[in-house]
Amino acid sequence: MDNILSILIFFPALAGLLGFIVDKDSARAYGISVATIEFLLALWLWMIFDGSNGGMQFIEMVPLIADFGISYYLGVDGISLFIVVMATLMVLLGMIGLSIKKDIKNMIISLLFLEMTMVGVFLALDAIIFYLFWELSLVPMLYIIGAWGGPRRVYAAVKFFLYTFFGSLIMLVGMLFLAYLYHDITGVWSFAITDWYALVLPFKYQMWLFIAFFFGFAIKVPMFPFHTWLPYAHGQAPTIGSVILAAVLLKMGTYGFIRFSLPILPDASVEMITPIAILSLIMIVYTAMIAYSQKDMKQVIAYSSVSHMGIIMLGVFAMNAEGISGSIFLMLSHGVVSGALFMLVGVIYDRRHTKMMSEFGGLASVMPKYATIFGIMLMASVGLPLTIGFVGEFLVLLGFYKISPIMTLIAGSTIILGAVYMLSLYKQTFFGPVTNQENHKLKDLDKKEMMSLLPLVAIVVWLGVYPKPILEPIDNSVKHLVAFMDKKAKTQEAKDIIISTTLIREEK
Amino acid sequence: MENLVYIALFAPLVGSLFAALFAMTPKNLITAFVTSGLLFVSWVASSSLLMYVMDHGTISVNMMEWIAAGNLTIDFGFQVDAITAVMMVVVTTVSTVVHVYSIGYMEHDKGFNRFFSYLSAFVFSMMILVMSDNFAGLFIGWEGVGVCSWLLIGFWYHKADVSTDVNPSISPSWAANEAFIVNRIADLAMLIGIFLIYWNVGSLNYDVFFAAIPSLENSLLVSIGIALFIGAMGKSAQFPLHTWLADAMEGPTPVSALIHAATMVTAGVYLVVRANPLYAEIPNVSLFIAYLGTFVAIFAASMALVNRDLKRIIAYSTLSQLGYMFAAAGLGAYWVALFHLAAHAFFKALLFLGAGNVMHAMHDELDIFKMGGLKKAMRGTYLYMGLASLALAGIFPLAGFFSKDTILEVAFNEHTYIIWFVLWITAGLTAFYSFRQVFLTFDGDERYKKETDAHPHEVQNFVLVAMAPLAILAIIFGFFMNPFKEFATTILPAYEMSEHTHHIAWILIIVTTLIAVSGIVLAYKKYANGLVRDEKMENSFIYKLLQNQYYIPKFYMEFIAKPYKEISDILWNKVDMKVVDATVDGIAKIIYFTGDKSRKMQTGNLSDYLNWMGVGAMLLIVITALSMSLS
Amino acid sequence: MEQIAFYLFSVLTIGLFLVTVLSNNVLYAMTSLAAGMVLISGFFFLLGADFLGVVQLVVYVGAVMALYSFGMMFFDATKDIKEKNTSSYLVFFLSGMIALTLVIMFSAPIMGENIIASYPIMAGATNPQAVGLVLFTKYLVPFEVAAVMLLVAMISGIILAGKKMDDSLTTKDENHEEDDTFSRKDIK
Amino acid sequence: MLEPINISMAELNLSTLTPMLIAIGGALLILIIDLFKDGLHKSLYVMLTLLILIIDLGAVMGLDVNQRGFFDLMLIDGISILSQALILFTSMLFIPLALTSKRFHEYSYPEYFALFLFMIAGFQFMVSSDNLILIFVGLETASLALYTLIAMHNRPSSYEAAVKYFTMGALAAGFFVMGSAIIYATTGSVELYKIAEVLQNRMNETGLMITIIGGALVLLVAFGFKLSLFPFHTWGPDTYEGASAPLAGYMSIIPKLSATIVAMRIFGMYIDIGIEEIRIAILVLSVLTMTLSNIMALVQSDVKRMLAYSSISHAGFIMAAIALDTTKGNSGIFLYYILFMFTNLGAFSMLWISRHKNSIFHNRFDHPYEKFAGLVKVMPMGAVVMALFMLSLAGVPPFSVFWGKIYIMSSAVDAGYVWLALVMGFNSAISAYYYLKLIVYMFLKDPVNNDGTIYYNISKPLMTIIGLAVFATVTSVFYVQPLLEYITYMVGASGY
Amino acid sequence: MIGLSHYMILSGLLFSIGLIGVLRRKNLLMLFFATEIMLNAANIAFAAASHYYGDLSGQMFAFFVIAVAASEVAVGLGLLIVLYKKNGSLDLDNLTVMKG
Repeated sequence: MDNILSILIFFPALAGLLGFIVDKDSARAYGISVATIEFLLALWLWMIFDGSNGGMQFIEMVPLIADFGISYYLGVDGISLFIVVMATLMVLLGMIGLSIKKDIKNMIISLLFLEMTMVGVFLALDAIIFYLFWELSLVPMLYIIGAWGGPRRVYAAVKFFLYTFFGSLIMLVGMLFLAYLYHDITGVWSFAITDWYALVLPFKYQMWLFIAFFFGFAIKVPMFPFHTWLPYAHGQAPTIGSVILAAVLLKMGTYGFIRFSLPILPDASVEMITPIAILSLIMIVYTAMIAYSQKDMKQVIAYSSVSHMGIIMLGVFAMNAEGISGSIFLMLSHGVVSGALFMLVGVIYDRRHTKMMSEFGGLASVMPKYATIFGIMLMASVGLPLTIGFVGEFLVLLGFYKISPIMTLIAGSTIILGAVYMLSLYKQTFFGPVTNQENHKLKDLDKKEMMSLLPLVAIVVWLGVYPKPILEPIDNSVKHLVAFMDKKAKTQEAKDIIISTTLIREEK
Repeated sequence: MENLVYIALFAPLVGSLFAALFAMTPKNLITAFVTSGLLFVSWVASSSLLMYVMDHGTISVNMMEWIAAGNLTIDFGFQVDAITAVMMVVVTTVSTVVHVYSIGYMEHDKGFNRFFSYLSAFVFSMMILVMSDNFAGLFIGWEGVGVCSWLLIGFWYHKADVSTDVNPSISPSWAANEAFIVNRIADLAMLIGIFLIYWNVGSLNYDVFFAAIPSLENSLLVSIGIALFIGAMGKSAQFPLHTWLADAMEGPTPVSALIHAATMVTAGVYLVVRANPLYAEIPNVSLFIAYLGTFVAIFAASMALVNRDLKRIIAYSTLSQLGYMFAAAGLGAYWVALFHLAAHAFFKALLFLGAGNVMHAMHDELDIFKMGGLKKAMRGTYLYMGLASLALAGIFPLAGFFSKDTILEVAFNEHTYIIWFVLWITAGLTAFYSFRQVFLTFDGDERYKKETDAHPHEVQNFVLVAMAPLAILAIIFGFFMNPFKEFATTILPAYEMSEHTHHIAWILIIVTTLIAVSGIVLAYKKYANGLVRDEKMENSFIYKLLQNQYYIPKFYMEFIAKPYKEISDILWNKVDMKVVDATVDGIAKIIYFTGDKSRKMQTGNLSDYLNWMGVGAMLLIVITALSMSLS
Repeated sequence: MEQIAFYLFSVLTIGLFLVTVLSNNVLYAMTSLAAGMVLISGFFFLLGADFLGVVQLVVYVGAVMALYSFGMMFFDATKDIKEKNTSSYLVFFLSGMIALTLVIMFSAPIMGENIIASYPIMAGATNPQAVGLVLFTKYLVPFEVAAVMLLVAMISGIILAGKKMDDSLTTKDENHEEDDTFSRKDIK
Repeated sequence: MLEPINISMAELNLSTLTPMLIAIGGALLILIIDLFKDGLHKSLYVMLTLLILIIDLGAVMGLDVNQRGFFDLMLIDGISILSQALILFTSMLFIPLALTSKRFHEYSYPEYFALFLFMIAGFQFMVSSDNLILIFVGLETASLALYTLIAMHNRPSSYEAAVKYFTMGALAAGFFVMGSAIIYATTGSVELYKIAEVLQNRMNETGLMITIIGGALVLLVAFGFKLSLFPFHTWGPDTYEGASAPLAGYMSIIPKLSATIVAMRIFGMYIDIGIEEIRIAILVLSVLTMTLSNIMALVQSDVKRMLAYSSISHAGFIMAAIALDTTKGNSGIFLYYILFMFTNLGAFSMLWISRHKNSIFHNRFDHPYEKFAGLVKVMPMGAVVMALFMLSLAGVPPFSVFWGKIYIMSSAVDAGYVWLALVMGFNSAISAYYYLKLIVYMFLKDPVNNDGTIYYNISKPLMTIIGLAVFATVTSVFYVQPLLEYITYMVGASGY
Repeated sequence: MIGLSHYMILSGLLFSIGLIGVLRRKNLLMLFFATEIMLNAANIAFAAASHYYGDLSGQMFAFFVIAVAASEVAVGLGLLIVLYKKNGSLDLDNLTVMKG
């Protein structure tokens, strides 16, 4: 099955189309079935994926607009593989835990389309196809936030859409410019990322292109000061929306940096380490502090997402395999953990229709299972060793230490500040006596919720203890990438900073 | 032997997971039996390992690869050498006792099963901490014990927050969070140390790192040493990261005994001892450690002098004793530090467990001013606590005498007379406050009858029996000093006293014993016949200062916690909402507003439209004129 | 002679047209417009474009003015029309500036020396002949298109001025009188 | 005396004229049929028009590239064929929109269809000549017909629309004529290729530059009006609002396309001979146009009016491509128009089928946003389709307009105008807001009026057209390549 | 000697006068007068250039301009009639329903 990637992308979309026919009451079951099949397909892809090969696999290429160099070009490597698996998993679990009653069919169909776009973004190797899925992913998300969200949902949804749209248009100009440069040098039009890798560009162009791409990716990540759409989006989105948004959509930005900025513009990337790192540090510290002052549980997690994305950004710009692998792993772990946390907040929201921490207190006494799972996720979120959260965070900080010890120290404050806001959240909601009478009646997790949360708990522990099955393919691809960047970098500064693992091994 | 390693390590984990299965069900004794049993198994395994290591030297096992990225490879690797073996035995011994003790202590608690699960999980983490053969593994255990400590301090999470006047620790959950967060501050430094090691050595394994030390620059070693020590400071509650330890007394008393006296808090000492090749290379840092330890010793002792809270007094004494250990380690007498660590573990755990008995009897009343005369009701406990206090005070022939005296000798030997003097004073203070506590609790008039409605009674017999091993060890452990030294120095540098010190050793012993005894005597005089409150003294500045822990918690609250909260609020309300977000919205609003303004040009009046065309023509003329003149 | 005629005509035309655009009386405006048109045909004659001059007279003075007169009668516009000419400063400023630009432009040496006429005025032929020749060869297509245009104009005029426009089907509610067979059959 | 002139038919190359003749003949046929029999149903005329357009299209497709006819008056080059084909194809898609279920005034006239065909013929003449006279006459023919078509909708706003359009058109015609006169005065010619030659020679004459540029500017005013560039666009929104939706949709494409072709010919020539000022003027106008009309579209409360502003903004986009004056840019214009046409066809058809006779949602507007509130609940399919068109207009891939957009942006980048591409990007982002607004109304709000009569005017032919538009909008990625190949060939062949 | 520029300047002036009218008039009928002036101004330029170059194209253009002017009058008047029937006035200020 050579075209497994296409199947992965279009199966949910097709299923979504057919979903219009499915009866309303069976829609959820339909969605879960489709998502399960999709997840199994993704798993199968993982199985047949050659983890020791750092390059692209399962490449598919069909020229679409040959005169303009646009082709339907897909491929997967260790960097994208697991994000895809995680995306399919999160959709599946999100659907299982879905508690929405209103217009559920529309929700299922939107989710399936969203799944297509998410998988598409990570598998695309053609910039335009990438851009296509990238933009398209906004649409179902807009609908999900806007139709099922909280009181200010329309504002949040529109803000989310426009902000991202704005950034990505600048990125599009960058892509067009890159394609132009490619055409200028080779005489052929191409939007294939792999073709672009071969370009060795003058430093000045690299900088401009970097900035153009930066806008697209940074808004998605979202980096400070472009992050303000996120709290609204999360705050207003329904549970499933937040889960997908945090778990997958944000990763598109960081993935973009790895896929585009680093290998295509290595010199500029190195040059921009400091500004990016400063922004990331602001993200890490500043949003962690803001998270601490939130009153809404979901907002805490939303801001914590920003904070964690800051770490991921640092890892991406660590310019060594440790940092980049770590940041990819952290993308996965943050996906799982923040997804789970949003689901958990959703659980309580379904019961009480409020997310304000002041409404709760002492939940641990009333809902012990819930408190336990929340606690596990909390610990994963603050990066406790032997949970999934530690591996990535550790590697990122370790990797970035090579760039700047001081910055790493500041970034490392995340383990303190993260603990501060998460523990404060946990204390306010779960500890203490049950003050609010309504909370006495709360039911603990039901079967449906357990079904969606337990796999995540299992993953959190499994990958925390034994990350190798995932880390190794990632690492192979990242080593590949770093070695490539090292070879391609032109400025001495860049060569000094990019640490190619293989080269070091040779020296030894 | 490998299997023994795994058994020792994983038995507690199995127990913990087993107990976790019952975590949400009502009390089930089986969890207690299984966990205790498995811990006993672990103890047996640890002891056999100790024997084995004595004969055959270090055992190393590599379980599997954990993290591998770039050049970094971290394995789940374990090694059992002399230090580890000692730590393992100490840990398993104390924890087995505490487990059994807890069966009685937690008898009526709703979270009985959960408690055993946590407790075993803690032991598992502690075992990882001491057994790992690399810094990453150490860090796993390091954080693991942190979490378990968090869970156990906050075990009675349902208690509400109260103001610091009523309870300086506010609430168990508050104390738990404080402990976790303060520890995390230190962990960050430790992480930095780990990064430094990795990027300069390329591996996190102890052996590789220690082997590379000679080739590393001194400044780098200093940085690593400082970073790791800051980590140790957090876990071992050294000044200024000490506040959490006293608050940690909010946890159930067995927890205090196990975690906050015997095992976890000594992890910092363990780290310094473990990293002895490093600290041996950086004498300045070591000396600083010694001074800091000394300072903490007297600092904590001073706070213990006036405290009225039974457990807090013991907590401060723990802090003080940790100071002793650091002083020893800092002075290069690693095996002495380790020896004091072990001895302290036994008698301090005993002391805590005794305190737990008292608490039980007093219905969780902790104010020693409200007790008195309990010895009638609780003879066994009185015996145990007296014994432990004697050990703590360093009275011959109890364990504390040997270990503490050796530390003082070391201080003297190193010509760091200040350290010696301060530690010597502290020894006196220690004796005083320990016995102040013992006398106020057990002797004198039965104040509790007036102040509380408790009916004290002795604990179950099996609990007392369970405590016996600790009591025995507290008595006899000192006599094992020489074999211990022999064993430990197989991998630790053998610290030898100079001739001179050797000669005056007996003088030192006498001097030390004198001050300890006088401390006890003073305490007896003052408190054995009942409590006479000295209002004047209690209102004096120093008394208040000590009682309020030098106002350090208050300082942290006022100058760190509150400002942090306030800054956070400002950042959110003012910066994020009013500046960052408002800028974005502002841009959108400006665009919208411009649109609203410019739609005014569309007046609907044709005449205006035609004029606009004229304006347009004019505009074109101007544009071109400009571009012509510019080019 | 030519100069006198040019300046005289120029001054007169400008004057008349100024009256046209500035007078508030529609009758004056129209009359002066007609007179101006006549004078413009004078320019044409002056420039040797006899045919054009005649067409100008016929079309403008004959047809267009007649149409306008009819229109004026229809609209009953002989009565004074009150115009609120606001923002006249802007108008004069704009027009003045544009006029100035045009004058500056035209003061340039526009006349090209080496321009070869594509359709030279034939020596032997009168102007109408020459015009006819070009019009019916080279410009036959535009001529025909102009015919179509006039047809369009005629149709438009008829439709717009026709009675059928008085009653609008667009706004008429047809709830009870549905459209014919087609829509009834095909409505969803 | 004059010599008789001998002209051979072959030399005339009459085939270049056939397409227009077919349209004119068809129009006459319709008029004649009407003479013979009164009261024939509009469907007859629609189909007749369609057939005539098909024949016309066939004739256009049969033309060879780069031939001249009729004393070199007709110029059938690649862009002429291309634009004629596009005009005819678009007309074929728009004319069936007359087949509504409700009656509208203009369709009760057979003359409507005749005028429509005359108008098409006018546009065809306009794009297939480089003689300013024929361009002018063609333009006026088409415009006069168009004014009438607008007014024939027969309600107060449509007269107002027609009068506004007409009056401004008359002024623009004045500018056009004046511009031509200036050019003629400087070059002695009204044919573009000759003008280009003469101008090239006269470029160096001192003091003349100002006149050369001046002439172009005056023409630019006229084209600014036709292409609705700021600040000559003011007729646009009002006319779109007053006209019927199909006509408004049509106006957003075909008259502008024709004017674009002519502008391409004229201003392309100026830029070619190196008059940068014209390029700058066009760029300034187009940037102003896309930005200002975009932000004005933001504040609209009527969908049709919003679409009017959006069309203006798109025109600004296209005009910018003219300023680039590269083959890629010019090809991009065609690609853009074709892709834009499908989407706009769909969007305006959707408005058309939701048209009520009386404004029941708003006392002035036919299509206020509120009308579409909660549409997804009432008519999910309709809402989805409309949303597709809106997304396409906003430039969300893979819908049609996106490909046009990136092609034009790419040509801007290629020509070294990265800033222009960025401005286009910013504007797309701004424009997304108002397209999104409709989606928000349709999907995220609750219905105001839930009696299900929003698609009041629906009929099978209209649905077919919308279906076509949806299909073309969604599957655009598959036909862009052949289209682009063809366009690039045609444009390249005609030397633009 | 009268040169082309003289005629062109005259044409320019007349054009501007027409423009004044177009921009200033509120009565549609009188506005149309002004557009006629503009067209005629251009015609003078055409005729003059035609004369000085000895080329007939200008006269052709002028001829077609006259034709167009006539057509425009027809359509324009048609529109005015419709408008007048409905509105009873030709004042532009009454024609401002659509705006914004």
